[in-house]
Amino acid sequence: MVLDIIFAKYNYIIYITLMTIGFYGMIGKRNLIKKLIGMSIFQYSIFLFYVSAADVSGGTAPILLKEPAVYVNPLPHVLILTAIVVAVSTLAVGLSLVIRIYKEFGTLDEDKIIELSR
Amino acid sequence: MIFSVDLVLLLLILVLAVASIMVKDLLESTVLFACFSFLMAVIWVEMNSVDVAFTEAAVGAGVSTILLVAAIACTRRYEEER
Amino acid sequence: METVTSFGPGLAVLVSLIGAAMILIFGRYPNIRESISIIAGIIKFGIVASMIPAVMDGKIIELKLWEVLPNLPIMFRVDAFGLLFGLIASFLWIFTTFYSIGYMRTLKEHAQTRFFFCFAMALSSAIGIAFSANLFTLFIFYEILTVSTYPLVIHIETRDAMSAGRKYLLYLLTAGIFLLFSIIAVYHYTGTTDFAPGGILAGKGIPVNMLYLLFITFMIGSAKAAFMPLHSWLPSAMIAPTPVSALLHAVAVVKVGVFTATRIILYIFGIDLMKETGLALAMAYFVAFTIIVASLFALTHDNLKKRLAYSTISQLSYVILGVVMLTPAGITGGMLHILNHAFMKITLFFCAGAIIVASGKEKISEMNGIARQMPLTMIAFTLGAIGMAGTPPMAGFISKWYMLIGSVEIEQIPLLFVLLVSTLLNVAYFAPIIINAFFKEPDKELSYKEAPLFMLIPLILTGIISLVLGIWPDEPLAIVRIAVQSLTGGT
Amino acid sequence: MITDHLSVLIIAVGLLGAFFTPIIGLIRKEMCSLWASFIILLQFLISIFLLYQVIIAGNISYWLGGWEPPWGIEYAVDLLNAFVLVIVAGICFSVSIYGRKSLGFEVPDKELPLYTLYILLTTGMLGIVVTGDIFNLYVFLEIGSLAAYALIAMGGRHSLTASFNYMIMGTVSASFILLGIGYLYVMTGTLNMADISALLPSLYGRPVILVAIALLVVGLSIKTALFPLHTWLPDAYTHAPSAVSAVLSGTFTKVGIYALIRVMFTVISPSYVIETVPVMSILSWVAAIGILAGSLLAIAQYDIKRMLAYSSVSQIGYIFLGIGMANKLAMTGGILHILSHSLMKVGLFMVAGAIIYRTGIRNIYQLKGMGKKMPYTMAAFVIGALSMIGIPPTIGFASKFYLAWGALGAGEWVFVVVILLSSLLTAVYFWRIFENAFFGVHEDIKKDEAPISMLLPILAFAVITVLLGLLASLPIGIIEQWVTGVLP
Repeated sequence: MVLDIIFAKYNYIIYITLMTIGFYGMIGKRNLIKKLIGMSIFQYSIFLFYVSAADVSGGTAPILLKEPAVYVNPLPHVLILTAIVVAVSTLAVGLSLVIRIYKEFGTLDEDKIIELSR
Repeated sequence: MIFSVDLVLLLLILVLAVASIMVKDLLESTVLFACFSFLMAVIWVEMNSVDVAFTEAAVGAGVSTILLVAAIACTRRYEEER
Repeated sequence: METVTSFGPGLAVLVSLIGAAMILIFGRYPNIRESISIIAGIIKFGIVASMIPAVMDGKIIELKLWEVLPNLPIMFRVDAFGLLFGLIASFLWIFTTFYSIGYMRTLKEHAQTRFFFCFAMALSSAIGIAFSANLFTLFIFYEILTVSTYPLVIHIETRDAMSAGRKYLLYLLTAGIFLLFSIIAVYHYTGTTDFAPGGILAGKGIPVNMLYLLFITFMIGSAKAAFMPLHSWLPSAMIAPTPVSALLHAVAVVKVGVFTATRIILYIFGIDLMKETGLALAMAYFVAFTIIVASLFALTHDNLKKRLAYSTISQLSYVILGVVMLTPAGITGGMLHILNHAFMKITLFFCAGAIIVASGKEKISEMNGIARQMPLTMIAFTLGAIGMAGTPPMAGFISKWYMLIGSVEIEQIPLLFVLLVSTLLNVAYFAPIIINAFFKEPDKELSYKEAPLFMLIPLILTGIISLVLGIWPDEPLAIVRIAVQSLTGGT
Repeated sequence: MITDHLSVLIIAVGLLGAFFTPIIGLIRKEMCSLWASFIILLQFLISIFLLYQVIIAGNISYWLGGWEPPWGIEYAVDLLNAFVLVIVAGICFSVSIYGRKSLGFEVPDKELPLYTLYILLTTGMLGIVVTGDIFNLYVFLEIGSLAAYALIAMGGRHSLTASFNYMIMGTVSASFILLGIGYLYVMTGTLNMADISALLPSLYGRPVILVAIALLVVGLSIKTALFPLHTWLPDAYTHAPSAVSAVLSGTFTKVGIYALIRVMFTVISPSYVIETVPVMSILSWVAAIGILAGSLLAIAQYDIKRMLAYSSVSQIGYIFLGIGMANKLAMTGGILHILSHSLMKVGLFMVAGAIIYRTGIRNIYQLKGMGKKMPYTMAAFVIGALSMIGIPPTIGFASKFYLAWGALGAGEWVFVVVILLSSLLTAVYFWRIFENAFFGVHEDIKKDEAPISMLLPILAFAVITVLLGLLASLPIGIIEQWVTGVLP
């Protein structure tokens, strides 16, 4: 019974798990680059959710075919394209911050930075 | 009960995500993250969103990795021990 | 009653605001700055006085400005009661201006521009409060008054002054909050905040408990009147320069508190509601307590200004006591006491200031034989003091007389006793000062003379006026009668 | 007619302006700030015109590229949008004038990226407000946020970590919002706000809606720094360049609140979030705690900008409290407080910036004699602070009046007490500055006012604070009309 639910909705369970992993990376890790990787994983989990939601079982990719077919919903894909670009730009901004922090403090360890900025 | 391909892929993704966060070597972690992105792209192909998969492979796996590697090159490679 | 629209009340407020602005602009030139103060004061009094004939004819002057919040306009209405207070404040401003020029120049005080600026602002708001047609307008000026008097209180900027200032603010801002709450509640329940002679809360179906709560918050809100548990800001504020103590803490600010309380009791709650709920009697005994206890406190203080401050606390409660008797005689006595106390107390404070300026003495025990050097000052002081005690033919007698009648009318003999006992206490705390000054030998040769003329003349004048008000009380009494008539419908 | 395209023009102008900024900067560096001011002035004028149009002719709806919603993106402007647009554009414009000197001093030689980002920030915020498409809202939110991260990071050593933390928190919040939007989309199959709100009522029994609401509320609460989620704000505002703190405090959090109001009251229907699920009352209790906590934390600070930042946390609580009580009066008060807090806080941050520009002092106990040194600036500070405390006749009084009235009308006695009590706490932390700046210094100090381009916006804000305080019925009229249309 429980297994049935798990197997029917495994996409969703995995996206939640992925989210928690990302969240752990963001909050639990002291290294700033690790935090950013965690952040990206966190964002990917949401993209995964969107694409899973768009998927129709037995559907085909939203490319126009000669014969009628069940297409998956293309709109979330478009949204995710935008979101991926946003995610990458966030990552870029974050990394440039990280580089400047390193130049300023000489370390990427959060605790040490807090100590140094006292 | 049929184990579909994407379940396997998804589990693999979970493993990669955990690994890329846990590894001490940042470069290693970056590579694992690139794998993660790439597998994500594969999953999206499997889920019929080809366009997203393209973007993901290019931007996510490609550009992000380059950015990360560049950042690591500018800073330091290993996480500091306490 | 007939209402006429006129720019009078608006102008009266505006004059001192413009005056304040000009004081700031001409801050570098003391002579111009102080002439502006005097001219603004005279113009202001002229404008207020010009409204006397209309009000004496039984008219009400109104000026509705724009609506600040929907349905809550800034609106002025000059009725007899407001006019009485407006007259007192604006008339005494002229005297105080002269007096403070003398005081500030003699002591070479710093930041005189700030002083005169804040003074003008405070006066504007006092007049604004006097002429407010609704609680909302009153509240705006009430808060401006709090803020603008703060720099005056801490004028000397010592550590003590700063902490006194903090206390002052704490009390008055808290009071403002309570007042705001009450105003919002009144507005919420009745849809208006206009003052009306019969009160606006009656017959609106407000639960009785809510009425009690409202009354309490309103009275806390008028903490400027220094009721007993909320009084301690007033003695602390005596650290201010004497002109400030004189005008603001003997007349304008505390009178604003009393004025507000009276407005609330008579024009928001209304006589009938106050009677029905029994709030009037409770309040009467509450202030009776203040009268006695504050007098006792006054006895314990050796610092002259502190003693006068406690005397003020006690005397302010007289006003409220008169008003909550809710009989024509009581209300007449209360309202008249606003006027009488103002003149007598300002005389006393002027004298205290003159003594400080001339001799530097603040303690009563050090004032032995001071009358030999400063006879005029001490004569004025004596006039004020015996007036306070309610001795005929001084002004204080008349208001006390009405209150005594009132207490008999409502058949509350304990209140009668309170009034009599407090008279004795008044004598008890003023007599030593006068005895010290006139009859005791000074410890050593005294070298000082009377204070400068700028200070001496105002205090002599106010002393004489408080005598005159006692002998010919007809004019102010006529104004008060109009106010009382509109409230009770009879004489 | 070009006037038909105004609602999209306001965005297009900004995006084009941002694109051309580096080009202009390459020709002449000094032109950048003028260019930015010019672009934002255009946006300001458009927003005023939009407000005017909405008032006289009713709501405006613009279909991007002519695509009819729910397929295309719709830009929908009603009274609330237009009102917030004017606030945001107006503040960004005045701060851009102020920033010419202030930013030139605090962030030297970075005009190109600085003003590009500044225009992008403005445009992002205006986009959030003007759009009628919920995903578009997310995109603009991210544009604005990215610009904000970068701008904050320009404040020097400490601002880098502040910005990094903000970025982490901001990304979490944006992801939550994205996820919430995703759920709404999955349920209704559309992204157009009007469409979603038409389709949602049939789905109200489903738990998914609850998840969506929770995600959106948490996400937007982080963006707006509602009390327990405010942790990014103090550092960011303290270390960012003063002009940036001013603009962020005045507009960015407000835009987040706007988005929350929009989502909760027009996308999801008010009756659902008020009655069926007590989202709003939970928010209002959190806000009430936030008001007190923010004030108490502000009292504990001695850095002037940090104090103002914590004060923001408390004031944002007021806005949330008003919205959370969700009756007409409190809501009017809450939305009015968006305006009044923007005016006051931007003014105060600009004053703080001016003090830092002239003297470099940030510690409030070192401000001795500042009242003589910079009299006009400090006079503006007094007015702003009094408005914050809620002394009439300032705009801060008007909004507090409505908030307290709304609380009283709803019978929420605790909130009445909180609203009124916290103005006393506000008085405590501002009065320390008054005491230090104005009193206790007797010798003559040479007057050393802020430069005119900084002083003018500061004084303008002070004057507007009082003027609107006296004429508060104008904004209240607009807000009340909107609120009456939304709340049952």
